Amino acid sequence: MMEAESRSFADAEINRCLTPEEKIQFLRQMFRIRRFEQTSLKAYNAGKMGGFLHLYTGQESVAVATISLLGENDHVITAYRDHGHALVCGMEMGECMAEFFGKATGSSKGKGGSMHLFAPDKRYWGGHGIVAGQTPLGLGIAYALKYKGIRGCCLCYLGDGAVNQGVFHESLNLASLMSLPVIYIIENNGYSMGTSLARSSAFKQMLAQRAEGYNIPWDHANGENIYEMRVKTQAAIERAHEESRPTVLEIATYRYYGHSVADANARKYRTPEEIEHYKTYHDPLRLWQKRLVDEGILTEEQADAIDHEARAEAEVASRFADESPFPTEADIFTDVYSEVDQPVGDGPHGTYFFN
Amino acid sequence: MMEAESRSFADAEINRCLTPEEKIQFLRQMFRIRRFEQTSLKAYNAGKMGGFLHLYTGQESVAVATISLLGENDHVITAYRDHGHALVCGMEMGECMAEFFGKATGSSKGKGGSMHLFAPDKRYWGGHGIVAGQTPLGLGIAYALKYKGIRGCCLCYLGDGAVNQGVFHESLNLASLMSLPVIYIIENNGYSMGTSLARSSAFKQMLAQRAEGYNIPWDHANGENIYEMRVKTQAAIERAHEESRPTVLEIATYRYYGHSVADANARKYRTPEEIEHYKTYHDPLRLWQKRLVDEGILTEEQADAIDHEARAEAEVASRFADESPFPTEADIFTDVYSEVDQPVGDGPHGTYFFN
Amino acid sequence: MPLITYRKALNDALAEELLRDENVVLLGEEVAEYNGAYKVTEGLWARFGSKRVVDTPISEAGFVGMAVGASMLGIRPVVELMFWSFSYVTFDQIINNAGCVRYMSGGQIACPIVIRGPANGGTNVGATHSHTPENFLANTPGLKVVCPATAYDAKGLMKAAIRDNDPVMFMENTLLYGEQWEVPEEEYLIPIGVADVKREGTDISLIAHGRAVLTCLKAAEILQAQHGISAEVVDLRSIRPLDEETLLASVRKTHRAVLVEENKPFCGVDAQIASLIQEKAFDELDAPIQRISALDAPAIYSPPLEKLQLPTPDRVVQKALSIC
Amino acid sequence: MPLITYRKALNDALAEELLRDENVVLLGEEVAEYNGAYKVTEGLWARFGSKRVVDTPISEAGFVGMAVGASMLGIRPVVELMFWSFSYVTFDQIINNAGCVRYMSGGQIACPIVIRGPANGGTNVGATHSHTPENFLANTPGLKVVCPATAYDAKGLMKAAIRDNDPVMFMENTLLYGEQWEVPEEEYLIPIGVADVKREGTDISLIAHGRAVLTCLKAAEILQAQHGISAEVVDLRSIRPLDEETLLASVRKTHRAVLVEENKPFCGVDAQIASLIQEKAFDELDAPIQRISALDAPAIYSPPLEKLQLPTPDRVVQKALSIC
Ligand SMILES: Cc1ncc(C[n+]2csc(CCOP(=O)(O)OP(=O)(O)O)c2C)c(N)n1
Ligand SMILES: Cc1ncc(C[n+]2csc(CCOP(=O)(O)OP(=O)(O)O)c2C)c(N)n1
Ligand SMILES: [Mg+2]
Ligand SMILES: [Mg+2]
Repeated sequence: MMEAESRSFADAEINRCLTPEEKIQFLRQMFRIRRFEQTSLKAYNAGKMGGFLHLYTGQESVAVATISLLGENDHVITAYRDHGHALVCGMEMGECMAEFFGKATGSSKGKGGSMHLFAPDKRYWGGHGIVAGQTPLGLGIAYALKYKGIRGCCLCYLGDGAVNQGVFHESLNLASLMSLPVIYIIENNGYSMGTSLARSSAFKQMLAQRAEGYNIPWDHANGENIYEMRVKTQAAIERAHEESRPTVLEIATYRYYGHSVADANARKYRTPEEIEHYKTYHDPLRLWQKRLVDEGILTEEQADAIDHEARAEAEVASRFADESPFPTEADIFTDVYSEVDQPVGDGPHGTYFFN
Repeated sequence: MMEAESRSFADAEINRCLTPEEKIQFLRQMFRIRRFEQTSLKAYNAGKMGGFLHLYTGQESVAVATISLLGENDHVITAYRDHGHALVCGMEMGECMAEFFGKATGSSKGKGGSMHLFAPDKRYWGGHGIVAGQTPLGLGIAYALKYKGIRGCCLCYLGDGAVNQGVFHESLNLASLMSLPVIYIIENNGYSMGTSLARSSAFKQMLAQRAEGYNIPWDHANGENIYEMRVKTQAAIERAHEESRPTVLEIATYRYYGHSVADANARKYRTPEEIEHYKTYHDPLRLWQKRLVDEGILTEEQADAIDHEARAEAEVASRFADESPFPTEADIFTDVYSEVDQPVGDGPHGTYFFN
Repeated sequence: MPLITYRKALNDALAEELLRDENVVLLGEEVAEYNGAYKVTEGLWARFGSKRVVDTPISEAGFVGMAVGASMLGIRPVVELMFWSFSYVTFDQIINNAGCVRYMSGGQIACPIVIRGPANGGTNVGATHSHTPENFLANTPGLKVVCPATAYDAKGLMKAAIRDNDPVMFMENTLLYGEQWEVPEEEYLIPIGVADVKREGTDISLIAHGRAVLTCLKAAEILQAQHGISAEVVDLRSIRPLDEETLLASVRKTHRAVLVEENKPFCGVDAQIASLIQEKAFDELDAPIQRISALDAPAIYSPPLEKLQLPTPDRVVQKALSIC
Repeated sequence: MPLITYRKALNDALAEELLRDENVVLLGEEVAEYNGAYKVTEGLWARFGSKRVVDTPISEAGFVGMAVGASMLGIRPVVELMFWSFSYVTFDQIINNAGCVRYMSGGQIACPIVIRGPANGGTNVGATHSHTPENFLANTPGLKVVCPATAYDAKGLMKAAIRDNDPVMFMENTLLYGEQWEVPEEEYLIPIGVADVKREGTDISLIAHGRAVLTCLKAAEILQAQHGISAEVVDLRSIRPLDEETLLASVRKTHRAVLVEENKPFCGVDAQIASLIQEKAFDELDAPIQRISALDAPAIYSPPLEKLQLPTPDRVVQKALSIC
């Protein structure tokens, strides 16, 4: 990127109005995601949890920058690589870690697991395991906002592999046709599991361009650059708020770990050099920290302190999760039907479960 | 369309090489489709068949022009509005009409109905009732050709409403990524059931442009103009044969009847004037007939004779269908499993049917 | 009580609920300006306007998912599938998103959606358009499934479904849309999970859902008139939740059961009912439970053959006689 | 005989068939360069190259449909679904295109496709990733469904499936991939539609498919050792076609049956088996047929709870004791 262009993002109104504390908060959020995930990885390796664990490490800046712009009527939904979005939306490390551990104190009472973090009270709608399955849900959130006459929008995240699910295209057509305030953010980390972008997707310049066929504005941003992402996301949010129109925004980013912690091939489909190169030259955390130091609003020592706090918070979360109880066998049958959990009138009628 | 442009299509090599008899054959095919359908409509109204009957009347030129270019390794697949493609591919009126009547002599032995005409021996693969469900099948036919090293292609037809099914987009990505010789022909007749194009699809210039997002060449043609369709289809076929690359070709056309014969609203969502206007000024049959007369290769009398033959052929087909027997109750259970119909070795083993 | 069609009963239910709750919205292909492919939504667009009655493109996965998403925020979408057969292009959205979101969020999210449309064979539209997935959907904990057999039930159950806080799969039948039944003018609801004894009898229980209930009623007439057999007809109405008590009570009284459905037999709804009865009323059974389902092949197109493929009163009578 | 894993048995079957018939092609997400998400296709891309072992994008409806289309022209695709749970995004292609094309074309078109992948819970991947749709698929006339429980069966059935001219839905289990069994070195095939008595017994029949067979074998040991009960274990192996004779013969011998499956109970495979047995061996039954299925809720994530959700040897023993 050109030096000048980069400067102009920093100088944009939406970034100029940031207070030093807000900028430091971005760093803090990135540290919190990273340390939370490191702690969870340790716990995974210690057998404290099962199944999948899709680390967001390397992509933290995307959730931090894009969600930083949301107001009280703006919503978020994402896929299974959801830890970053969950924390930035305001979920506590403890409830998330307890969910990973399958504990009753988890955000979904241990029923969802790491792919399914939800906090509707924070306008965070998950955490979805089926690739692109969340894309029409995000549309539906935007639909509900418009239906209710609320000036808001929904940020709906998906991966570079997810763009090849048909339901995403159906969603794009519906979004444009019905003029819904949904913003699809493609977090293009270059790979869907072990498949590189070039091997999974046909496109001209970039994936987001597919939006053009639906008459939807699209743009792209560099995921290392918080200022740039904020500028481009803000444009999309304004389009959503002012015109109730959708946007597709593609953000170039990178994940350091394998697809999930269980990805045995993590170091096979990408060269170690490629990964090291990213960590060394493109780490969003490191870059933002350096920028804040350069801007003179943070010292290295202060940054370290923030890092320490994040580590400590993650440790506490891990202990909380560890010490929490598992659900009981009876809990298997709650949260299936609202009518069973919260009977209305003289209900429920009939048999609901068939063992 | 500009006079000059229109002339240039007529002058294109692919059209200049047409013999008068070939040109007359196009007219004959259009008459055959139209008279076949009129006869089937009469039979439908007389209660000779059930379910749906999706008339192709008004669109005949599209099947005739595009299929006219196919060689012995080129294949065809379409949706439920399949009578035209079936006849042009060489199916007999009798087997088709008998299929409509649900007779044992029908092309599918009365098991498929009008939406499901098949003639694999003529490289015609149906006839598919689920909107856009045929689009990955067409891709698969192209895949098989490439796999076997055969220089051929597959024309896969779909409607303007069908472009909004996700599986079509998945197919486009696969077609481009795997470089498959499939040609998607969007027969844009302006309506999907009662919904106009503008109410079903968001797009910039036209539907075919969605191909761009997958780096697939696309084009459009006027469905009234056989010469133009042949030129543009030929380009796509060459691309498929020479480069094994897909194309999306959108063809503007119009259907005179309702969505199906059972469409009670056929005259509600379109004004009678709109329909009359098409019939009067844009009827492909009439236009082609006039052109042949203008070109001096056909007289009105000869055209009438062709029409008469077509009517007579349809009548014979109708009588054949009428006089044919229905399948028997036992026939319900054949053609479900090949292993039951044509046991291999000491099979079949176990129970296949559970009544 | 006025006689109204099954179609009109549904239409009235939708209109009443649209009027009652501004969060109710109808969505689907051709439901608005076209008045519905089968006219179930006739007049509603004209009456309630484009905000409340919404046409969609042919994108079932997209608009069902959209409706699920909207329901999470408190909208109460009633989504028409032109045919339930088309549910297979949106199966993931139904099972994973509508069916699992409450569970996976630990009860934080409700999904008060109704998905409705016809699910039946018998109209010569061929194999791809004649699916009856009530068994698939009822297999799925988190979903409710109802299959009304009469106009009365259709109206009361539709109103209950729209007010229900769980996702309800509502299965209608094109062959019933034009049939008439008595339906009261005053408002009523029918709770989901309550079966209905449509005819009392003492000798044998005919247990059915959807249109097969009417087939059983006809068979019961024949059994009475020609064979002096008193058949009880139990209409499940709701597949999940299931009113086990009512159907078991019937079997305990008659000691014989024939289960009738238009579903395909293998793992059809009646496989479950048979399994249940033999387990819970084993000692009450004087004969094996018999089943009649659609003949076990894809739906044939040929009109006269297709009639044979679905259960007929005659087949029910024969089966009943075989165990009486 | 060498001991090999279930995974290796599948891998060998695929390799042998790739070698035997050049029309066999493997397709799916990560099956080639990545060697398969669960390593079932390990080494095959390196050995057979990019024409025969093909990576696809995450477009299940697209590539399953593509494979169905290719099969119509005589290609024999073996398509991996990374999880059978993802079949719900391609359900229409499976049921309507693979399942109905032969019928709707009046037998003119064959669809010799195999769709394979794991279909099981028990690995803490949550509700959306733990579906077991063998009952849905076996409900569909036109489709075949097999669920091998051992490496031996997996290999023989996979080879038969690939040579089969009908669409075969092949359901594996991630919990079994690493388990070992004896598998002969010489070539063999196991015909689809033949059940296997995995353990002979005289007092009670335990009937199961897939991993539940192993649960039954453990339960049978306990029943023998601790209760002196001789349990026969019948492995269905193939759900459709179904070897009724073998399972009925077992019940006629033991007069008692417990059906065990990891499917959800409502309209699960065992609903059909129970329905069948009570109909065809009514007088042979000394007690109601009992069923054990997955506990009837979406698959819970919590690892210790999920273990309880699937059938355990202990639950099988308790159920058996309740009717012995
Ligand atoms: C429909 C479906 N198919 C396949 C999978 C398995 N799967 C989970 S994530 C994934 C890769 C997705 O890649 P991408 O969209 O780029 O997101 P990223 O993991 O890079 O964040 C795959 C194949 C799934 N969960 N759902
Ligand atoms: C998945 C699916 N949804 C809905 C339908 C019902 N349906 C059949 S044809 C049709 C309209 C299709 O319009 P278009 O693609 O423009 O083709 P045309 O009928 O104009 O030839 C609809 C909604 C269906 N068959 N399949
Ligand atoms: Mg990615
Ligand atoms: Mg159209």
